[in-house]
Amino acid sequence: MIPEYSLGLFAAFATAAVAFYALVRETDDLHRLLLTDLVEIVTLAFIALVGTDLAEALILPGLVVGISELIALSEIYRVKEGHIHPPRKGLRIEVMDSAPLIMAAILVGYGIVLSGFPGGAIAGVGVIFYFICRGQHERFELIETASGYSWVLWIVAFFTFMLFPQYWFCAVMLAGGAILVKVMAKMSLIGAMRGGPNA
Amino acid sequence: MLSIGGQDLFVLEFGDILHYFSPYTLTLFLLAVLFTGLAIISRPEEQIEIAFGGDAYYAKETTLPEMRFRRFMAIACGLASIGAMVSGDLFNYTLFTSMVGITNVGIVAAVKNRHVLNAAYAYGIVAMIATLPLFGSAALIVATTGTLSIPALAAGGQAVPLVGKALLVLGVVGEGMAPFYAAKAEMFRAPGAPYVIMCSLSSLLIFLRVVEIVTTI
Amino acid sequence: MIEYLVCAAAFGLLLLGIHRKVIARIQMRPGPPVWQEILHALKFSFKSTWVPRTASATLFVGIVLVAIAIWSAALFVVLAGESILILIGIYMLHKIVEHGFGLSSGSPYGKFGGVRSVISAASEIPLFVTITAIYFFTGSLLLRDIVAYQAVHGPLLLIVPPAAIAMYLVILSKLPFGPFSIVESKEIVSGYKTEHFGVWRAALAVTDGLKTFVLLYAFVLIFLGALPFWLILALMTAVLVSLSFVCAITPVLSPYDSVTVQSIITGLMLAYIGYLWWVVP
Amino acid sequence: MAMKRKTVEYGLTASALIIVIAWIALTTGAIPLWAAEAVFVVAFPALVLTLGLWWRAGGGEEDFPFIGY
Repeated sequence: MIPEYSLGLFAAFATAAVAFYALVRETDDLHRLLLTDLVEIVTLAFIALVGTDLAEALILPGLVVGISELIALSEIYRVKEGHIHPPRKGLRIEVMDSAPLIMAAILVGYGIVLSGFPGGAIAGVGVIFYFICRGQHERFELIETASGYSWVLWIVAFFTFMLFPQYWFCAVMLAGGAILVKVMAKMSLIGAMRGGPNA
Repeated sequence: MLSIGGQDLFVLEFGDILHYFSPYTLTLFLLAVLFTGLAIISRPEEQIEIAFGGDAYYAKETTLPEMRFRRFMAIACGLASIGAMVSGDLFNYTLFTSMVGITNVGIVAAVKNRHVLNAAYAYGIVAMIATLPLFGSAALIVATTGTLSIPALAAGGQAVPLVGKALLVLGVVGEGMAPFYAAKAEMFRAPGAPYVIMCSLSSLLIFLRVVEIVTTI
Repeated sequence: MIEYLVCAAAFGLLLLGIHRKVIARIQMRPGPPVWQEILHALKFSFKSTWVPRTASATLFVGIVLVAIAIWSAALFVVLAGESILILIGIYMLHKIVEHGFGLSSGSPYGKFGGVRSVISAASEIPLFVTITAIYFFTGSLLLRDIVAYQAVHGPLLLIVPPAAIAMYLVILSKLPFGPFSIVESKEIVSGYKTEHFGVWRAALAVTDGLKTFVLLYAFVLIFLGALPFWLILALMTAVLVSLSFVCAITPVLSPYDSVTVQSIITGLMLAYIGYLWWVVP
Repeated sequence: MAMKRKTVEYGLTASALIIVIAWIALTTGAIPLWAAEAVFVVAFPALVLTLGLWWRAGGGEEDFPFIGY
């Protein structure tokens, strides 16, 4: 156990060193922003190395913090560089016109089977893919409402754990489902972030 | 528990999440509450700027939507600092600290001034990078000792690795203190004193708290 | 207890008056009478007072209350022999207060004072080095424990002289007319104090008095231990006079140089801590 | 900004009363030391400010007593 952990730690530190070296070398603002993501992922690797149930609980806030910082900084970059007009439609790939629905459905379905945090991430990727291909009319209010309700359910599950431990199975399922919807909603917002009137 | 900040006054246990007040953390907590209150009830000032090379001067106005957004961010920053002051859990502390980093950027992000935005961006990059040592230290400590509770770490015989402590301080410095010299002085030029003051206050408070944490565990 | 507050503020103002007198005599000027700062406080409290139109009124007034409150609290912390961490927390909070004073008015001079006080954060790090060095020996940061330790082992001034120098420099950087007093140097009028006139300035004078008293009192207690009260007051005056000599013969550094010098001092102190960590088991 | 004399008077009276009450309570042992200190920390700044504002508000055209040496 210990040697494996040390090995992982060594790899993580080495990756961090690479990331920091890249950041020191890079001078372009946008590229530095992209490189910080490299650092964020190493951070998650550090937490994942703990390798217990606790690690999963700790990764979620770590990831949320990372994503929110990334979004906030991209917004600042956009404003400070004066990019206030939404970009023109960029990617033109055939599969994005023909297959988004089935790809998204497969990913969301698989995510629901997994449930919990990784399930949410996979389902979220499906929704992102769908929005990237089709998302002309994103319905932000709906996504935000779903996300809010799922958060409430998550909190309810927490209180169930504390106050009525005998219903733990119900609480686990509730928390798993809620976190699935929550992570999915948050990730799908990234897919929809392309400026425009809603941004 | 006799901690470095004086005799414990009050311990709030919520499941395994623990908050405790020593005279030291209580002082910091009250200051965070006080300045958050000031940020809520004060209106921004009109900063007077002198046009270079002449006698002309003009007042910078803060628009209402900008003020609302920045006040919200300042309150969020205050709440994050309050959380960081009373948390008895190392990971919660690091989480609150990183939240302080984000909200500090947010407080000045609505200012439409290129210098301020540049400074905020530079600071944001540093704050983002600093999450690596910050969360890394918490993960390292939980992996080697098996607990994140500060009182347990203080009482128990587990040896907290020195590198964990060093990374924690480095992370907090990155989130709050280090950008003082690089970017924050520029950020402080932004009008809206009640909100801008939360930037420096929150950095200061998390730094004061990490000194207590590192010497205690 | 309220009498302690009033006496401490008055004695602190007297010390500041002595400070001015000593500086003046070294520079071969007659100088103001030693009670000049007390008179100043009273004089300002009789002046007509209002809030500037551009100011953020709540913060403008609130920060004055906060300034007096934190240093009153600091006095009580020192008197009660509580943790010196609290004292240091309050000392660092004073930077926020200066910042609030400067920025709340909207005046450019105040703003520069506030920004300078933020960049002079380098002056606070030696303070942490001080407490770390003390902690190595006493094993506690409660002031009463430190005093008790000195009753047994002799004054800390002889045990950890570099720590005493570090705290001495920290006090120096908060005194007026010192080499590190960039926050109120004259090219930005009065720095963060510029727009606080009348009663606000009188309250600021009370704060300055309390601050001077608390810092010097804590210095004597931490490094020399428990002594008769009259002797403590005499030693405080002696420390202040030595500080005045430093202030009288050094120019105010430019902000950049001030921060550089303070950073160098911090580096030296960190090296000293590393040395202590190596030597002390 | 003109402070109303009444407001200042109320503030002064309130802060002075609070301090006196806390002081008496402390000397008679009704409240512990830390509670009295907390009261002083809150009330003393208010006392200083309102005192200054009050005697200025009370002044008419008479000379200022502390100007000059």
